[in-house]
Amino acid sequence: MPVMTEKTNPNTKIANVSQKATENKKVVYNTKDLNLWYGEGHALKNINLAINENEVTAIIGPSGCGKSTYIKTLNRMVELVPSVRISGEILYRERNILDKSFKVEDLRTSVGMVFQKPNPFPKSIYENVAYGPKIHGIRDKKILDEIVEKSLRGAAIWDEVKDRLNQNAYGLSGGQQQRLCIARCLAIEPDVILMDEPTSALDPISTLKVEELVQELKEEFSIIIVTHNMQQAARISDKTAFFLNGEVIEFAETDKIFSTPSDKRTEDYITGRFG
Amino acid sequence: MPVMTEKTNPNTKIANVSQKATENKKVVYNTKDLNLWYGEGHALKNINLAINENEVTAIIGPSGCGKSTYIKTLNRMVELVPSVRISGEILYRERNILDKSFKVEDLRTSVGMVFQKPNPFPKSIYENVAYGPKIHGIRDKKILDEIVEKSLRGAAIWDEVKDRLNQNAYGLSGGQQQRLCIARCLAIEPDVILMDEPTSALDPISTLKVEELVQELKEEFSIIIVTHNMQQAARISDKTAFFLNGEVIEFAETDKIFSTPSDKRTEDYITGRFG
Amino acid sequence: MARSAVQHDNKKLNVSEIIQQKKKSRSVNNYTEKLIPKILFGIAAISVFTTIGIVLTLITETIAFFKDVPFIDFFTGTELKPLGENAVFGVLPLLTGTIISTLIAMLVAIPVGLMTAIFLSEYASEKTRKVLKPLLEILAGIPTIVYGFFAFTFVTPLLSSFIPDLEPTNILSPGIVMGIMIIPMVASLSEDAMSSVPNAMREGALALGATKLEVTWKVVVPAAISGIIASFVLGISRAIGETMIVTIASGSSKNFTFDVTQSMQTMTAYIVEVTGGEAAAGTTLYYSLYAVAMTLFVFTLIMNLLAQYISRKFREEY
Amino acid sequence: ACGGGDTNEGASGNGENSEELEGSVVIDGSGTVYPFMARMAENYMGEQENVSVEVSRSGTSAGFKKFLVEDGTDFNDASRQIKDEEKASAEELAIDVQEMKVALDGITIVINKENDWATELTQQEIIDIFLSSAGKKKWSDVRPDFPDEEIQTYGPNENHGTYEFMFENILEEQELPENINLQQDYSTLVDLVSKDKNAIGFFGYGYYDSNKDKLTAVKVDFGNGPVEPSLDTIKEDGDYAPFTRPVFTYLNTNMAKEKPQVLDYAIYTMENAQDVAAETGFAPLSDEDVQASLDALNGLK
Amino acid sequence: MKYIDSEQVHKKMGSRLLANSLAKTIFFLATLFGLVVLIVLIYRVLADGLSWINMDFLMNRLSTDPEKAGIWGAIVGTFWLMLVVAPVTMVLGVGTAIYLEEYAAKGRISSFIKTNISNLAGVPSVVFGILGLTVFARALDLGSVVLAGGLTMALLVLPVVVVASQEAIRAVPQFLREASYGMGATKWQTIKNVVLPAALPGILTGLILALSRAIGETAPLVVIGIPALLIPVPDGIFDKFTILPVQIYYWTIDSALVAEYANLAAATIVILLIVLFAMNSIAILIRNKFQKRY
Ligand SMILES: Nc1ncnc2c1ncn2[C@@H]1O[C@H](COP(=O)(O)OP(=O)(O)OP(=O)(O)O)[C@@H](O)[C@H]1O
Ligand SMILES: Nc1ncnc2c1ncn2[C@@H]1O[C@H](COP(=O)(O)OP(=O)(O)OP(=O)(O)O)[C@@H](O)[C@H]1O
Ligand SMILES: [Mg+2]
Ligand SMILES: [Mg+2]
Ligand SMILES: O=P([O-])([O-])[O-]
Repeated sequence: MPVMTEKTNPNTKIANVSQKATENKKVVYNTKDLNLWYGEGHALKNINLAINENEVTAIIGPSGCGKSTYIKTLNRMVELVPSVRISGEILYRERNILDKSFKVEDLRTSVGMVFQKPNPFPKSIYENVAYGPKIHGIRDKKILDEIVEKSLRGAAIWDEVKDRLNQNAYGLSGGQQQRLCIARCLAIEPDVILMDEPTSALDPISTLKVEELVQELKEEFSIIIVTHNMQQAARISDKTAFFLNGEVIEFAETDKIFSTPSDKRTEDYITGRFG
Repeated sequence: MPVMTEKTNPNTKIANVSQKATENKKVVYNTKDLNLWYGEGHALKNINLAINENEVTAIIGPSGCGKSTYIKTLNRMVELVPSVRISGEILYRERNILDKSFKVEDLRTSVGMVFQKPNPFPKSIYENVAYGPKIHGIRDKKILDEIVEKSLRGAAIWDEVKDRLNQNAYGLSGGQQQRLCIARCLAIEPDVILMDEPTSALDPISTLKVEELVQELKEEFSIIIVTHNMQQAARISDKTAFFLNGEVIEFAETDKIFSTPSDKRTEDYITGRFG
Repeated sequence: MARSAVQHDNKKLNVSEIIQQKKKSRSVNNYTEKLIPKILFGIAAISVFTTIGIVLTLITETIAFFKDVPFIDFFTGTELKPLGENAVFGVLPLLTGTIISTLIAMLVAIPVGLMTAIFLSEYASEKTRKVLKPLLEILAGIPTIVYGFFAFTFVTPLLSSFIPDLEPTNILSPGIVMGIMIIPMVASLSEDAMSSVPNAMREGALALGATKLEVTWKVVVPAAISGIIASFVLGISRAIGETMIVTIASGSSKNFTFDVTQSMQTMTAYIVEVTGGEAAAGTTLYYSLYAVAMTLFVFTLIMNLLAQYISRKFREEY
Repeated sequence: ACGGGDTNEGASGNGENSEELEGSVVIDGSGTVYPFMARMAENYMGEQENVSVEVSRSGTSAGFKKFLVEDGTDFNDASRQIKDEEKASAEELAIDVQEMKVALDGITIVINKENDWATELTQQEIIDIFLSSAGKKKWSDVRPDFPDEEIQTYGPNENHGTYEFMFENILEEQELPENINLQQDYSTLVDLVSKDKNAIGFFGYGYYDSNKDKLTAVKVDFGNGPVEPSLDTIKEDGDYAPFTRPVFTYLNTNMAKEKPQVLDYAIYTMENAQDVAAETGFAPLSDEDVQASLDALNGLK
Repeated sequence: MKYIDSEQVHKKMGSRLLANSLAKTIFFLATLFGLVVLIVLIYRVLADGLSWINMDFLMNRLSTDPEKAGIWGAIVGTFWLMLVVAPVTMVLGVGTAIYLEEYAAKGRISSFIKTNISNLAGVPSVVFGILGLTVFARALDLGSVVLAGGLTMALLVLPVVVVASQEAIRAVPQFLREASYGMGATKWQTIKNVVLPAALPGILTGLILALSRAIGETAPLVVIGIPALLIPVPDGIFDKFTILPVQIYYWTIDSALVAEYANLAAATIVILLIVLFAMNSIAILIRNKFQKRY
């Protein structure tokens, strides 16, 4: 059982420590009785989850269980699919984001997102990072310069790109592109960062870099990360939610999930019996 | 080992009986030192195989081992790929079909082929079956009617379609379409029938029907069948060739291949250790 | 819960706060967001208005025309003398001119276009196709006026050396040249239809011992027939609407005849002649322009709808 | 309908010949007069670089329809005199029209180069050929020794003054043959006649003059032996007189008052008419005729 | 009982194969036919026109004298025409495409607009000429000036730009839109800043093709009433004008009067074909350069 051996990973240790230090953190996202349908397909069933500030929350589960759907619901990106219907509540900082009066653009300004496949714009590196601030009305070149540098540093890619900020982002490697996307997301200083399998398209070394980055970022941001890689969840997350067929089977401290899961299905999954 | 339990299948028994009854049959196809390249890729390596008349010869092997390539070489269909190069000899009824002077159209009139995906023409059922005879010069409506009926009966589909011969073939189910394709092939009264995974696109019941049909057809025709389904090979074939990476690893009576294979790789494959 | 942002940097910079401020001062944004789709819808509607505009202008003036000239006389009249004191407006000379030129064009374009399509889709190697297709596209991109020049200064003299009775302006030469112009269109649409016939179908026929010709003629062409016919219909529509070639090379004789060596006028050429010569508003002559244009429009519209119908209705289900 | 274009506001006042003018002059009308007027315009634009003179040729009658509308053309070339109806509609629109005779033209009867039988015809034979009621369908109907082949008649269509001159003055308003081939463009006519052995057509002398290599002009016997049309014979009292006609351009004087360049061009035209006429296949006017027009024009200043 | 006599089949095979190779030859010749015509056409035009092309021919004004005549007016007219057609079709075409691809619900309205556009593409150009004559030249009283001609041409080539833009916009991967929405961008911001820049090469290609169609069309302008016989060089979009194809038209029909006009027409064709060829090459270059970027 590979998961057990991973438990000795130093990163995980750190995670555990910080976990304890912040036992009564504020709740940033509170999902209540969330149901979601794609047309007739019931993709999320009665989801109840309370996600804490300044933690890394991992979402795991077999393919098609609704992980991406859930995380996309948190910034209402899921609504780009025309057939979607949603019921229930998602409270973000106490306000129901599913409310009609809630502006998605405001929500998405506070909640950044990193996607499975790195998706930089076909523009220069600089323009990629400056995109968010610009659309939000920041035009001052000096401020933009500062933001770009700060964000790229924040995403631990500054040193690699500082000499070619004006080159096209598609010249970067996959791992660099993904960190650029993280920088792009940091540039508007979000409150929460959603990540949907951010490392699944990356090589092991790039993966490691991104994982380290996530660890750092959580000092400042709340992070919700979907992963199909259980070791990754174990390494970097504070809490883990296990999804199956659109339901949350178990949600608890990562430690607990991976050592003493309370549900038989969770155990089956993390020991590799299915999925 | 599922194969063992299959050995008690009654069909297989029959196969074995007929096998013994025809020990010194004529050779219909004799392949000698056949090599084939797709561009730079060496797809068939030194193939030597002698295939008997009025038997079912199965060709098995993992994906990409060259089964389809080999069977398509037997009616020179492989030449539709522009980059193909071939060396060696394939004697069909003593004549080398790879000889430039050998007309492929003649060859293909004597050697029918049934494909993996049913591929009826978008014409009526009747026209599908009558196509072959018509292009070969039979115009007489009465004779055509007879051929169509005989071929459809031969393909065990007559009763299902006799009342709608003028309907489009695409109204038939997948299994019926495949038997229609067999009927189409029977209509030109071939000597040999090549089948490339003829049941892989079909449901179990249709598969059973086609398998029974193959058993019947071998009374009259020589059949070479590619299958990735080892039980199928065991059930219906007299001889089996095992291909691996473009080479023939073993060729022997089906009984022997599945009970006491002489090559370690054959054993590994049929016991499901790879492929 | 404003978080102090600075971590790697000791400069004070709080982006999220700036953004919040900007947001408040930019209610305009919202407004644009609502306005844009409406503007775009308006723009998209212009294409519809264009159609409506065409139909309306044609209909109103056509109605005025039929007040002067009875409907029946127009469509059954074999005499067309639009000028002078006793003007007579029978559209049949123009209709025969149009139909005959279209027939000649399609007699060239259909066989040659179809054979070209068959060659490209069934016989040509990948390399040959890559060379030939762009060349055919060049043929398709040549302005019609150039074909008109070609018909008038080259094809007509060439033909009259075989056909001594050929008039200097005649319907045969522009008909042929129009056909040549339409070849690439028929060829490329038919080739698309044939290329979308799955290879499995071809293999099925080849495996029965069919020659390539038999595969093409008895399997591929029938399977792609709706796309092929749609390409013919579009070609016909194109030929009916073609103007400059016939204007230049077919002259303006308004005789009701079926003799292809003679000059004939098509509907399109009539429109050019009447607008080019004299187009003083309010006269019957002026209205006849619209009646003819309306007839032309209806013809091509029917052809276009027919082509759409054929390729939609009989879409091959393999 | 689209005359005026960009007129300069006429602020420059009365135009002296030497003065730098600008703006446009729009001319339409007779195809017969077109070569004359086009040459004139080119010459004029060589001197007055900022004036653009635009010359079209939709035919005398068609041209009048564009001339006699509000904001119509400045000049209308004509190969016949203005008709009473046209005068009436000018009055209705309060357009003052100034007639300017610019040259003399002879209606020329042309045949194919290969036609070696009809090179000389009497006036009456020509009239009969173009008269429906005379029923001359074959050449042999004209003279028995002519070939037994159908006559193909050609001419400009009803938009043209030449057609009307033929119809009204030569045929005395009797019907032309049923199957006569009437064309809008003189170029087409020249081409058709030059390629049809049995053709006979009519148009202004200028179009014959510039296509002598393709066409033969019929010598017409008006009673005193065959006369070949030429710049010498085409005169009001010349040998070709019965088929001779004056050609005009009509000036909208309202435009001339409004736009100095229009008046200036009118004067220029008259001053150079005799030279340009000779160059473009017209018989020149007498000096008196020129002076009469010039006087009228100078009166408009 | 055997129905298929393989001896018989074998015997007949020879003639069937002969038929096949014969057919192949015929099909090949048919394909060549179009190309041979192309070669003859280009050869003819070059033979008639090439020797007439020189600086004077390009820079001179129109004249009735073939020795003096030049196409400067037509070149400038073509330029002014493009200057009207390009922005108008660009705005209308791209706007329509954005509406159809990004905003319109996939329902009746959008499919109605789409059907309408494909029908519009099949309307004969001469009918557009009538529309232009009636609406722009007469009802709006513009006269036969560049603006009227340009607007007519813009409507005529609109379907080309709409279809090309639709394809270009559709080809912009969804993940780019998601990335932008994920930053809190609004729909229009996303379209303006992400979708359009990414679709621009495709849109430009369509625009160039549309323009080359517009400057090759003759009938609509003749119908609108370009006199083009002797016409000054236009100074702006409110001037009367002529363009290369119209000039070719008049010179061709007048070639019966003055034989050299046929050479002038041929020379003008050479220039027109060079312009079109250059434009199409640019379009292909753009397409190839930006083909695969993500
Ligand atoms: N756009 C869509 N339209 C319809 N059904 C969808 C759509 N997207 C996802 N689904 C369905 O919703 C369910 C959940 O999908 P989701 O993408 O959330 O799974 P996932 O857990 O992210 O899987 P994976 O690990 O493969 O990414 C699946 O059954 C899927 O088929
Ligand atoms: N058209 C082709 N061009 C190039 N290589 C080919 C082509 N078809 C097959 N190959 C290669 O030849 C080898 C044998 O392919 P083949 O299709 O004969 O395998 P197979 O045994 O039929 O496999 P499967 O069970 O998947 O059908 C493979 O490596 C394949 O990639
Ligand atoms: Mg997912
Ligand atoms: Mg295979
Ligand atoms: O063109 P016309 O001179 O005959 O009017």
